Amino acid sequence: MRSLVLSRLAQLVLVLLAVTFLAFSAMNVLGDPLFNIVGPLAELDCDAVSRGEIASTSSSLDATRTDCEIVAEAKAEFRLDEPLMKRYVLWLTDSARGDFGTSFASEGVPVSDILKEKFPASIKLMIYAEVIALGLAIPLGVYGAYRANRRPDRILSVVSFGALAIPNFALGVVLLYVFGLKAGIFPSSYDSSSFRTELTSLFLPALTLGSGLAAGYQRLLRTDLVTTLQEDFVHMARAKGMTDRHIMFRHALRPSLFSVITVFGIQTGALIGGALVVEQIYLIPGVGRELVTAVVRDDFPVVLAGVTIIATAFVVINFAVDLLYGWLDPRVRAKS
Amino acid sequence: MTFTLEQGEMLGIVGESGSGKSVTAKALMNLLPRTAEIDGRVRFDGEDVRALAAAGSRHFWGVRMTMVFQDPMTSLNPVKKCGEQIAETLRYHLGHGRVAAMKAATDLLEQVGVPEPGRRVNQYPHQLSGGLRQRVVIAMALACEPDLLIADEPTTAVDVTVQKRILDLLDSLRKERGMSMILITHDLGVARGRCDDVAVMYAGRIVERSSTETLFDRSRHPYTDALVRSIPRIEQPSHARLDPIPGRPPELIDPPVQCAFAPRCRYAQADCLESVPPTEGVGESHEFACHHPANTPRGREALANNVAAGVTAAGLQISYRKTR
Amino acid sequence: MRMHVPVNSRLAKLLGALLSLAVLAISCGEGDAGDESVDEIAEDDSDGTAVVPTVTTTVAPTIEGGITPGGMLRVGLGAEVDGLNPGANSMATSTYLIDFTMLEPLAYFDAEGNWFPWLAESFERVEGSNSWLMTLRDEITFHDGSSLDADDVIALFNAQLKDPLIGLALQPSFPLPFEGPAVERIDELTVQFNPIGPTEHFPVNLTSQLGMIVPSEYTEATQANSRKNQTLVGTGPFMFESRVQDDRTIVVKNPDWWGGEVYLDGIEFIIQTDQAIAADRLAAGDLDVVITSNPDAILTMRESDNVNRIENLLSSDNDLMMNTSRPPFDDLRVRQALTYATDRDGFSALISQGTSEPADTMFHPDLIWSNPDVVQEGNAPELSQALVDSYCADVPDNCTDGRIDMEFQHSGPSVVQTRIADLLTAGWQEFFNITVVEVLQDQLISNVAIGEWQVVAWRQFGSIEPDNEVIWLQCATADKFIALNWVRYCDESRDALMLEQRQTADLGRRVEIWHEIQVNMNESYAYVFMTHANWTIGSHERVQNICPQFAPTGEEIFCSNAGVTFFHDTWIVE
Amino acid sequence: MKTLGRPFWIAVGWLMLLTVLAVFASWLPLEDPHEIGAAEARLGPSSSHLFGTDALGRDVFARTIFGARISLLVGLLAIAFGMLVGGGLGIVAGYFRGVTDQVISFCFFTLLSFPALVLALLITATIDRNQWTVSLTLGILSIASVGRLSRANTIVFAEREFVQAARVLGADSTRIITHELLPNVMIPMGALALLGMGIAIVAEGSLAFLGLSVEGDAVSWGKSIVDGSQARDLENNPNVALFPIGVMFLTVLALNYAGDRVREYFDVRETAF
Repeated sequence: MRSLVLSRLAQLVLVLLAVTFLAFSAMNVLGDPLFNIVGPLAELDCDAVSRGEIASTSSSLDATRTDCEIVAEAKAEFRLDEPLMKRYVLWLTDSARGDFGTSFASEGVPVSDILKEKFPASIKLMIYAEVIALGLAIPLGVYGAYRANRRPDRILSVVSFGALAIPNFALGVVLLYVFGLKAGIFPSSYDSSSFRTELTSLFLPALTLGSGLAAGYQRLLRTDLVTTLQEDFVHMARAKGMTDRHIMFRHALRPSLFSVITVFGIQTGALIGGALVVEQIYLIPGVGRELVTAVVRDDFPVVLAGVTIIATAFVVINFAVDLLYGWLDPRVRAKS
Repeated sequence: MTFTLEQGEMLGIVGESGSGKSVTAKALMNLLPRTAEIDGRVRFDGEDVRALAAAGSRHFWGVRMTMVFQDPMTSLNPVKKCGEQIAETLRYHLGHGRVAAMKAATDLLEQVGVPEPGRRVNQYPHQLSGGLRQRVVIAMALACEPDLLIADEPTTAVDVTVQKRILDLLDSLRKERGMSMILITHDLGVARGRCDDVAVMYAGRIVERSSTETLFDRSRHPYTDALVRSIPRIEQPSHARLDPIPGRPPELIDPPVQCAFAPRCRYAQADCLESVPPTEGVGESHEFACHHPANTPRGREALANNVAAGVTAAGLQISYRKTR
Repeated sequence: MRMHVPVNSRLAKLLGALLSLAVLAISCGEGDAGDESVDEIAEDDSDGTAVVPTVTTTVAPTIEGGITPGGMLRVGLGAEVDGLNPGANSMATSTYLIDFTMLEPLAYFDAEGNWFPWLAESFERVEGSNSWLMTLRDEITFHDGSSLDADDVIALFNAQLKDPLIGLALQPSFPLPFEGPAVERIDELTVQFNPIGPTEHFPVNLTSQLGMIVPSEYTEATQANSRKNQTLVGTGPFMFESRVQDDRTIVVKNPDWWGGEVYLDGIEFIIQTDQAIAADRLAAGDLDVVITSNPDAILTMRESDNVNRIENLLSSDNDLMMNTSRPPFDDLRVRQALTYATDRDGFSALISQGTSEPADTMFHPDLIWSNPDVVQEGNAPELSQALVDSYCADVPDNCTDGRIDMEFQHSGPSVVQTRIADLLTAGWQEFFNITVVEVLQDQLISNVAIGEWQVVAWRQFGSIEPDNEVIWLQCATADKFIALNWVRYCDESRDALMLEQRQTADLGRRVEIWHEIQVNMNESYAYVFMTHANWTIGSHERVQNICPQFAPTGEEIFCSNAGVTFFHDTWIVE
Repeated sequence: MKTLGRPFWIAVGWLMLLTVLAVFASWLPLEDPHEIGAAEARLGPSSSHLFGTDALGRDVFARTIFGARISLLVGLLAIAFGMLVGGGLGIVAGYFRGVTDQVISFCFFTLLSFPALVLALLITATIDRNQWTVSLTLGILSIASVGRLSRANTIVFAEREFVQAARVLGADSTRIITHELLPNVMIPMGALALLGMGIAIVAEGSLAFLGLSVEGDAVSWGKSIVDGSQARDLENNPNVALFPIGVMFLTVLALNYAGDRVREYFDVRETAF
């Protein structure tokens, strides 16, 4: 157990290093950080100015400095002239201390403040979606397996197949329109003023995300349960006179949860910051939307911090899933 | 084919794998899939078992009638502690509280000869040896003191050295509690000496049923006969060849209208291929289904004819064997 | 990792935020890109003549009965704002709407379009100079308890002057480096402004961002910590309560407002970038007020029985701009060819969907400034071919397969902008090889400001006072690295005309001059005027009295100035 | 005897039909998908405009068929790329094990940990977005999951007798991989490819919702759906959004179903990852 934890921790650190380096270099290669700092001045050919080929300009109203001086200062301040690797290491040491720097786009605002503001909504949405997904998938998966290959199971199978094929954005748009705007049953935008309003206003987005997940979980659970139900210990439980409900939920369910849990881990990790389309449709001030904006604006510090935190969450959740295996099946515990 | 079992008696059901022993047991336990078609009736203490099932009788299986499966590893839920698995039966059927049920589970483990029962209740099945696991299964089955215990090949999956001890345990518990028991086995030798009655199954039918003594001394059905001959004997020289039954059991799907054993039977005559032999009785206690029963004049004649021809009516090549 | 030098960080956004200089929501795109119209802060020499653009209002009869105080008003805004600080942030329609609930201007326009002093008690020309003396009202207190005095005005004005962005718009009157103080304290309640050059009607400047007064403590605090830009302290009818960026801003009633009783308990500004959805929410009663120029939203509101509207068709206009400083649009023939090939009718029918009127010039035909003889050309592709052939014969490098190579930039992602691009390019592609480039809105503004563009769809002009438009048309700003004259078209004679109208008080002469300027603009083919924007304030029927609103001193406030309005005289009936 | 069953062939038929329509769209008697004002804007479905017209008066049916070109192509190319790179790496990792496996598996996990849409955004926001680059982007996203599955399957098959036998007989690694492993790993991979294509088609739609699908006047399902999803269009002309949504739904359904059947047919056990 302890070695598992240690090796997973080592993996976590390595993955984070890789992910952040990937993001860091991608943003530097694909984007233009200088433009974010000095705007169009980045386009100035300051080498030509220094050679005297182009006249020096001063458009900043700050008479003490020429445009090229401003560019040079910015480069120095943000270490843009340093090699990529060095900048990465510097960034890494800063962020390891929890200092993600300040945003390019919202001047002077610490990135950690921005993310602190945006993460809660995303995490609430993720939890809500998973609660809906599991809340639907577990009973329906159990029911499907209980009635395997009979009419209710077939109907469920068709429904879950259909639910899997509906794109999130289509469902989101339609649910918003029908239940949010026309029927007015649910609020059409996020309202965090109280727990109740949050519960109602996040319902449609959570359902949008949750229905597809539920369908996936239901299918996995049903398949695994059908296999489990052929096991002797299930017969044994029936021979002991246990009720069907008891057998399904107390005996068969737990050993059938492996696939669901695995996918659950991956999906949950992906949902943090991955719900950006739904956040966009329902105007939820979450980290997904923040990241979209940050990426298109080349707001490096925000993107990097977001990616780091999301990747951390992903790795940690999957680590937790590995631990869950142990809870699900004591044999796994014994092995590790 | 019907059979009855009196209180405190032990019935052996013997047959090769695929002969329908386990299906019979599952039918008795109402464990067959819902899609299975079941003809016939099972009466327990005068009550129709399937009617009980349909009525959703809550405390019948597990309380009055229960079963032990062959593989203790798979018949124990790997993710629940042994004690819990025993206790849940007590809690459900007898309404024990959590603590009382655990106490009772520990006692049960002790009764079935599990050492250190207090520690074992908190262990998972994979932490126990095969023999111990089967004892746990037995304890689980006996928890509510059933009237009838069906043991489906309870020893096949455990170590040879443990087999006898498990069987002895079951036997002694049965006697102690005055419980009826059905022992399902492919090994006629296991049934001998323990069962009061034995039923031999072939291709889903009981082909012969009688008291154990009668069966061993005067087996009528050629299959039973062959089985009896195939039991190794202590007095036999160890190098002696066992008497195998040629061929394989038939497919049970869409069988032809004939004696199912005919293709493998050294006694097979033309009539065996034309009709399914009816059940005949030598008195109440001995029944069999064969046109040319072994150890009877009819049978001897048939065998002689076949030996002479070198081939049975079903096309089985035979020769007279010197062994025995 | 990020900057600590304030000037540097301002510069970072300088051009991106140039949007605050123009009424340029870049065409009716506020649908989903968060485009946003912005009110002008440009310097202004209006003569006080009443040249009132009539606001077309369509108001359902209000329910008779007494005023019922209480309730929160939920206002849907099409775009979020960077911050609330008039000394540092770009002021868009959303910002004005939010800020005017909490703070008050030194002066504002009355219902006739004339300025009147609001927080100021009086304005007075200083004889023999260009300076103006302003006396503040006594005993006005801010929400933080401090009293309004000259220092507050000076702190803010200096902050604005130093701001590279706001200062840029002030350059014509207050160029840097400034000799002597731009603004001086005379006594506790008196301030002297010292603009360069004659400014007949300086107070008009103070009707906008420049005159939105905050306490000097606030100005200092925001300079020390830009996070504070997300809060606001003023003297107004409502007080800052809370704000979550991209979500909502809440203000609550100021019980001690010097202007008397405020009916609402508070106002909740909610961001709803899709304005059509905002209109649906308004009809569903989920919002109380929606302010928009989005055609879909306006149509939805028109169809809703329970929504009252104030539609103002006179404000800004949607147009195309061509960059006359770069090939190929430095050539008149190319500009003409594009103009002829432009599907103005299609734009009007399919994009505006009849919510706004076709535009021939920068002025709505109902305004006296408008020259009825000027006609905007378009929908005549048959005229384009000869021009294209002629150009391509002269400059074959800029042509491929007999068509002129060009680039069209639009902001996005935005469904409406994409539609506009599809519509326009469909008309042009017979004569032009078009590369369509979609960029973020601030990127687009920045590109336009530094001349890195060829053709864009834009929103421009439409001020209450035409003198405000001079800054966008002058040669003086045409050839700079950053040009406020976006199209970079320079005509000395036009400059002379604009200077002349600035110096005369004769309304008739001014109208004549503006008529001439419109002819000049029409012949320059740098703009293709498409439609006049329709700014609509929609309100749920339970909302009473969006207009008229009255200033504390009794003047009726100009209603719906390009969507900007006040709420202190508004109430809700249940 | 297992059969693929009639619904499977219906699904395949639908996919074939769409493919044929998309490939031959230019030669079919369709309206010009770009022509503005050819008909009145925002018409409902009728015999002359099967799916009605959109806000600019363009024929929605023609746009859906032409949109299939980009959407199907993007789906196909994306998963093909994922298969080529991810599948290849997975087989190499599963066959050689050891350090190679550790390095490749680590890369997969890293890719998987990287927020997918952010990665897509990073790429699409900075490059010219045409069908090739969008496909490439989505292909990169699929590498990790495809690779992990191919690795897992390779490991299973590498233990089998026929591979062991080939090894004993002295076949070199390249031969074993291409002749023994590839054909066997192809089957579960083929099933996954069908599912993956559906995911890629939906992902194109998601990118369109963020304004990051193919640029310019190229038509895709995602772009059509976004265009029709404005609140007012949903109310008055739901056909503009719902028809492309329906076609996309049926296509993804067909792909999912076909993939599922193929997997069941070849008795590939459902693996989580």
